[in-house]
Amino acid sequence: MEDKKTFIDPDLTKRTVIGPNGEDITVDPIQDYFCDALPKKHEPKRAKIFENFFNWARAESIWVLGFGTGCGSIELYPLLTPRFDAYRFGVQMRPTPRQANLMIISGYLSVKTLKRAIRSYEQMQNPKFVMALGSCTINGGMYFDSYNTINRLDKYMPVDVYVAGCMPRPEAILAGFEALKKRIKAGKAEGANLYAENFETYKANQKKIIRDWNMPDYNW
Amino acid sequence: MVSPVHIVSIGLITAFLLGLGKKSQQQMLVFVLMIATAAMTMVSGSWLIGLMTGSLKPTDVFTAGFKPPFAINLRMTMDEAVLTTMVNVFGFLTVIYLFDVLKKAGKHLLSIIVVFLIGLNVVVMTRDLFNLFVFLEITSIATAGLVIIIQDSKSISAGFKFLMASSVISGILLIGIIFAYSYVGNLNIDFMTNLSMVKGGAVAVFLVMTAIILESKQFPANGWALDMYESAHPAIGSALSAVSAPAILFVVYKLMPMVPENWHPVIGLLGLITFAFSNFLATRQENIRRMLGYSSVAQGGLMLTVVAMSVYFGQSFWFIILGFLLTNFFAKAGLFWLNGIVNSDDQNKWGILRKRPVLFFLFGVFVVAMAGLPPFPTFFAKWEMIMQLAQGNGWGWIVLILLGSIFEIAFLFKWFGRVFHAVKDQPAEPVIPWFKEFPVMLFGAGILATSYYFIKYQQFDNLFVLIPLLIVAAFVVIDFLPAFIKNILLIAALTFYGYIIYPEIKGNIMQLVFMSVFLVGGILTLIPGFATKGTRAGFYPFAAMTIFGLIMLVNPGDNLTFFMGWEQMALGSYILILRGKKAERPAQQYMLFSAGGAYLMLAAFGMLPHFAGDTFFGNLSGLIPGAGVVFVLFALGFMLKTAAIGLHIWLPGAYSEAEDDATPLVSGVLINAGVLGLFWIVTSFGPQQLFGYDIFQLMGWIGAITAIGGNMLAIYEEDMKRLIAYSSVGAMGYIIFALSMDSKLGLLIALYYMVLHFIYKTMLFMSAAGVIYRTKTRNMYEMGGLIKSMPWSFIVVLIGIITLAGMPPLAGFAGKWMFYNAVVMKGWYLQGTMVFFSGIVAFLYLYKLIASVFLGQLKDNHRRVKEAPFVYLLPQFIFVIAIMVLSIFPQVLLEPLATIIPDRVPGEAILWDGRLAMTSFGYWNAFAVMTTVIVMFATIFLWLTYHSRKAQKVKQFNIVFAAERPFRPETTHVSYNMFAGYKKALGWLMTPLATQFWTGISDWSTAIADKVRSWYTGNGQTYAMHLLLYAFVLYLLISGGKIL
Amino acid sequence: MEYLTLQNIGLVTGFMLMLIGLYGALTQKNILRIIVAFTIFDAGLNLVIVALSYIKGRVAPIIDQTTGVTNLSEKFVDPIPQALVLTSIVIGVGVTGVMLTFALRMFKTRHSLDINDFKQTKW
Amino acid sequence: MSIDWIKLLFTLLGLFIVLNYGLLQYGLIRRITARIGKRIGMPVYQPYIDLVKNYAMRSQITHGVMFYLGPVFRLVGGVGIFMFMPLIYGSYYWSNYSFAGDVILIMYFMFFGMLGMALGASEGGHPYSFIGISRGLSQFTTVEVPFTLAVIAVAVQHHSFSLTEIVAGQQGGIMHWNIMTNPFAGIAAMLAFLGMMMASPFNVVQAPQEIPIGPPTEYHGTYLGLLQTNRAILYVSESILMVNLFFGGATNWVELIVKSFCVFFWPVFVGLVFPRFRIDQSIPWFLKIPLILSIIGIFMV
Repeated sequence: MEDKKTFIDPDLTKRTVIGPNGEDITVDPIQDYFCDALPKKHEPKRAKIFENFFNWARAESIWVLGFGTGCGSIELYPLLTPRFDAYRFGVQMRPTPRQANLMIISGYLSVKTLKRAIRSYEQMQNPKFVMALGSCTINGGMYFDSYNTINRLDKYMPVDVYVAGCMPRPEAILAGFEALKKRIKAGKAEGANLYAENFETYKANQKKIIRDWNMPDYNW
Repeated sequence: MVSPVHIVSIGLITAFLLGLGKKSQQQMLVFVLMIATAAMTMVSGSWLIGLMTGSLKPTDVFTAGFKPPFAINLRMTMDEAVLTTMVNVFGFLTVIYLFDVLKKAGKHLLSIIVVFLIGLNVVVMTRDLFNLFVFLEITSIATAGLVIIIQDSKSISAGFKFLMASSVISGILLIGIIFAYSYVGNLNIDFMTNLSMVKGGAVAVFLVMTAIILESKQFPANGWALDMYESAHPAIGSALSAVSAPAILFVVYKLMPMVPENWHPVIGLLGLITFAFSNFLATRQENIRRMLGYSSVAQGGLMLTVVAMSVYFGQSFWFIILGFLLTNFFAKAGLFWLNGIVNSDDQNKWGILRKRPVLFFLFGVFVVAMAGLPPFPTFFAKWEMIMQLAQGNGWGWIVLILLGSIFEIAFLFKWFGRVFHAVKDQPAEPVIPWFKEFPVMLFGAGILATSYYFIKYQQFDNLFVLIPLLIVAAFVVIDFLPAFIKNILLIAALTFYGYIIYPEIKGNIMQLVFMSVFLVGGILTLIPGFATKGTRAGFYPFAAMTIFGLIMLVNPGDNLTFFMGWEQMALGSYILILRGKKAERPAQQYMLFSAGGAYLMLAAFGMLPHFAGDTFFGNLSGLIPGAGVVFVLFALGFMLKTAAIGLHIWLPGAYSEAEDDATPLVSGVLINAGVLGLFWIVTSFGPQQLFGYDIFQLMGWIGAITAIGGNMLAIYEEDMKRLIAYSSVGAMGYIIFALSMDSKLGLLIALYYMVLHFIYKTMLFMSAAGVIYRTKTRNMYEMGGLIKSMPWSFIVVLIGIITLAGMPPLAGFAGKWMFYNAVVMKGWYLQGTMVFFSGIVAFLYLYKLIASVFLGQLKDNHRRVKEAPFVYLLPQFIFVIAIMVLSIFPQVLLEPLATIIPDRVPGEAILWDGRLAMTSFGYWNAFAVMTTVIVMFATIFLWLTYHSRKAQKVKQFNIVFAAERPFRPETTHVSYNMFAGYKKALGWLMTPLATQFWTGISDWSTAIADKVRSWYTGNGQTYAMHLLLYAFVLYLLISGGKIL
Repeated sequence: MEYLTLQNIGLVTGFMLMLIGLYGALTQKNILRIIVAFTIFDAGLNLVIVALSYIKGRVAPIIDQTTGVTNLSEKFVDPIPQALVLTSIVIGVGVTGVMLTFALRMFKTRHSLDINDFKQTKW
Repeated sequence: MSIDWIKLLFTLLGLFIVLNYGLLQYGLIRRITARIGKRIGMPVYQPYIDLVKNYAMRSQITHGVMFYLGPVFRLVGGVGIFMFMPLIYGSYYWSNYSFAGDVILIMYFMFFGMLGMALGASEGGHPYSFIGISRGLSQFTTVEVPFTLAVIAVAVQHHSFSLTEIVAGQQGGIMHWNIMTNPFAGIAAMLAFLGMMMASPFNVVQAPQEIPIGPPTEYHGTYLGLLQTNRAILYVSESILMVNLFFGGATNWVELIVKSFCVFFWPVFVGLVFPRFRIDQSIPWFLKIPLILSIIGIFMV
């Protein structure tokens, strides 16, 4: 039987270009284009009072990465409307992962989307939080036996808050924010550090499901 | 002493001897001929030397023992001695040059050559009209014989056309002679001076004169001559051009005394028309020999003018005619001979000359000499001629001369540029026998020696003119040395020159400032040359020529020195630009525009004495009423160099295509020559009116539009050097604007900005050169992310653009601050805002420059690029230090600059109180601003550094992305067409009107030339008809329709 | 009738011949005819020269029995133009000869004697 | 050169006040915006929390030295504008380090921050940064033209480039304000001010939906904190500049805050009402009505 060959991305294989003086330059895309450092654990501040203050600030200023996954993303937009108005709680949408603290996985993740989600997650800076919506992220929900959908998000990235429902209504999400805030204020939302500590496990899980792993191990 | 008649007798005897020779003795016969021509040369040469030293007196030789008018007499004075020597030397060299041809040809050809030479000698020497006719006919027949050395259909038919033409001409001449005889009763020229007074005698004079003028191949009745030039062997072409034409013109000179005074200008104008039109038609020529033919005809026309106006020119006549005559003699002959060596009329085939440096050098010398650039005699002759014509208000004449000259430059330098860039790998190394090379070299030496005497005759200032020229000459000689040594030597020479010149000029701050810009700029821009390997042949002489040409501009001397420096600088920089790989067309454009500007200035120099006595234009003082036209001409000339909008189209090409490390010299340093000139005229002329308009007002608008135009064009450039070049246009607009404000502050801005622009532009160009040196590309979109590998270059560019943009706290802001004050004081708000707008527009391209090259994504093929060589960085950092000093202490520069501005200039000056600059609008303290900014910067920087001390360094693709992954740097780098939105909004401003205009002019002139030259149908009968028509029109011109 | 002197007849004929010659040289297409036209032109020219120097009642400057040896300058016409004509004729013959040579060569290269066939060099 | 330490202290105090004012103002404006949209909106103090949070980020990345320096340049530009501008008319200590040529200096100091930021963002290497910057610079060139003309008009009117003297010339009641004495220049400057504030309709530079917030795409943590600090200071400083130029300056802090708030509200109001211009629409727009108004303004002097 034919082996299941891993997909080789031509853009990420080594290639040779000719330099200005005619010399050959070999480019190894993964090595040369991407930082290969692994994530580090960042200890909280020694002084408890500072850490508490910062955690309060983090909790009250949650910047959400506007990355809609699955069908739940449709539930996010009402959050910004006058009826629900998530701004009241210090929740704002940010268009870029660099500036965001919270990633909302708003539903099922196909394998393809998972890859993107992981990238975006890794591009966020410590401290960062993940909120998962709907049953799909908990156990696969209606896609529990799909060939192409993950069942349990927790295996691939540390989740701080699950909001159950199919789909959870905006009120539920608001409640999720409150729960997250509590977690953060209590200093329990150390997802980023968790990810760094158990990096190998997470990576192994991710790689198991993502066959065409054409990206560096950690997306800085 | 040997009688001059022996020139003829030697010739005759030789002709008989040759007739006796046998076919088998051909080689010996050639040697006999050689000896005979040498003997003829010696006779005439001995007369020349004798007359020069004074050991011999001018003599008449009376044949048949009678005194004239009863017998033919030959005269030998200085004039004849010079001409016969020229003829005979030329004959001797022709025999050598044609050695291989003559060996194979029959003995008759040898006789024909002798007869040709005899004919010319007698034509020169004889004083008898009929004798003249006879020998003209003999020469004609001999010429016809010579033309068909190459026995192809072309040359034979050309010879036949020539015979037809000469039959017609000789008919006219003969009737004229016989009329003359029937009126005065003798045939001696010396006894005919009153011929035109006799009733009906004028007709005789007219006929004789017309015949000779026709014989001297004036436009447009000269198709037969052109066909002959085109088809004859190059050696024969050279004979026609170098000796035949001068001999005929000498006949004109001999006949001039009997021509009525009021005919002189008519004949003179005919010559000038020939000069202008033949050069014009030559621009359309691809065939080298025909082009040289046109050029010869044109030179003949110019000389005819000089000869016809010999009475008018008086004292200067000899200087002028010798300048033209000798240059034409040496250079034209040399070029024809080179044509014979290359053996092709295709410009591209001339590339083989590149393999022979000496020949190629001589080729360049001949071309430059023909074009009338310094230090060659034509230059001085043309200058003198125009000055003389201007004294008599001959503006139309001057226009014709200048037009002709610009066309001449157009085709000569198109040719030169083509040869310079012709494919070098010609099939095989050319085998050039010594006897072909020798005459060329001898004539090359001849023209150099002539130039030497012409320069010596001018009695130039030693320090400012002669020493520089000697240094340039020395670098020509040592051109074989390695580049490294020459670089050291040139830098040393410049330094030493600065050392000896300093005491001379230290009293004059203006000279000091410009001299230091030129000298320091020259030295610093040479330093990167150390990175070049090999000999870099041909670079250093012209770099030296450029720099010293600039230095001559600073000289407080006379107009001629200034103009000579200007032309020399143009020539030197032309070669420097031409050396670039794809520089053929840009260099040609540069040369044309430079020459155009120079000729406008030349006209202005001619007019100057009318308004201001004979002073140097920098020494004028106070208002000169009615000098508006002079001012405009000067201003246009200088603004061509500073590339004001509309006149700028040469600049981007020239600057970007020049060799990368030569660009700082030809741009950053050289452009200041224009500023110098503008500053000089603005301060010395003062406000001027043209048709009631204030010229400064106009200049202000030009400056403002230039500033916007230059900067706008820079935005859309993808080529690094073109971008910086357009930025220069913008900066020059700024300076023109500042100058035109004609206030103390305005002039100060202009000077300050001139220095500053010199510093940052040189710096930027050098930095660009360093980048290009490493990356081997000029397209900015092919670069990116170089900050990692070239951090020092990045710093330089950063400092450069902050200065350019005029952002505080760096030195550029001083200019902006003064600018606002000046604009508000002057009340030129709209123009001021336009300039201001251009300043902001500059941001766009500055950002593009630094971001596309140094920031963003590093390209794969530049991964191993290293920092620019140290020798590139060293001068850049010297400039950076200068900028830093100026930023903190602007008064170091501003205070001395303010003293340059004459008191005449109205307006407020800056007052200095320690570090405080004050005007009535406000004050400003550069030091304080700098300190504040540094403190703020340091504080915030430390704060950030503390906070981000643990930041993870990432690589180029660690940017935000999710679904769309960056594939390659190219797909992730926004650089090409960066300001697309801007283009969409304001791109209509960039309609290339100027380019269209100049292209249109070029196309039109080509088309017109093409139409006009179809006059030369190639049909011998038509040519004969032209001759008759010409005579008829000439008759109408001279007589005004009445019977003479 | 006083204009109808020998001199004037000679002059008019000479000029007529010259014009005919010129006309022929400028309009004929055959090279040989052109050459012939030029010889006519030359003949006319020479006639003009002779006619110009002719003085009524005088004879050619040849000393023989009829003229004697005294007062020659009053009996002879001016001898110089006569000499000139001789030279001129010689030169004319020379030029004609050269032209014929050229015509021969031209015929050999192109096998044509039409002047319009020899316009290789132009513009 | 002796340093007036007390004045330095006052300047720093002023900076502190302005920073707080700027943050509160931003919060307030967000709140008002929310109310217009029938929302309740974020707390007024939300900008403080955001700032603290950003400074408290644990990990950061850097793309290189210039990436580092970008926010520094930007903040220096903002603080510099503040430093070189007199705050309260008639007060020695609140006149900061202003001097008699300060309008020109301020105008050019704006470029300082902009260019630094542009360079820093470019080193991040994100294409959106490039696009945002090219848009920003393009728009900026035309915004500045009417503004500069208006400033020149004012300077000519008062025969000085000194803000202090310009303010001095406007004392004595509302009819002496430049907006009244030279309404054309004033209106032109106010229209240009819309562009300077980069609020809608001129916010295509940061267009979050199209090029995720443009230049600062890669900035986060402390860098973003610096940028936010700068925004607070810069926007207030620019409003104060407008107040000084056209609205008679201020003789005390209350007047200053009231006036600058009103001025600041102008772009907010416009931004709420009008949709966004494309870059090739905004450039001609600035070169039409505002430019013509400012030219009229300058010839009215």
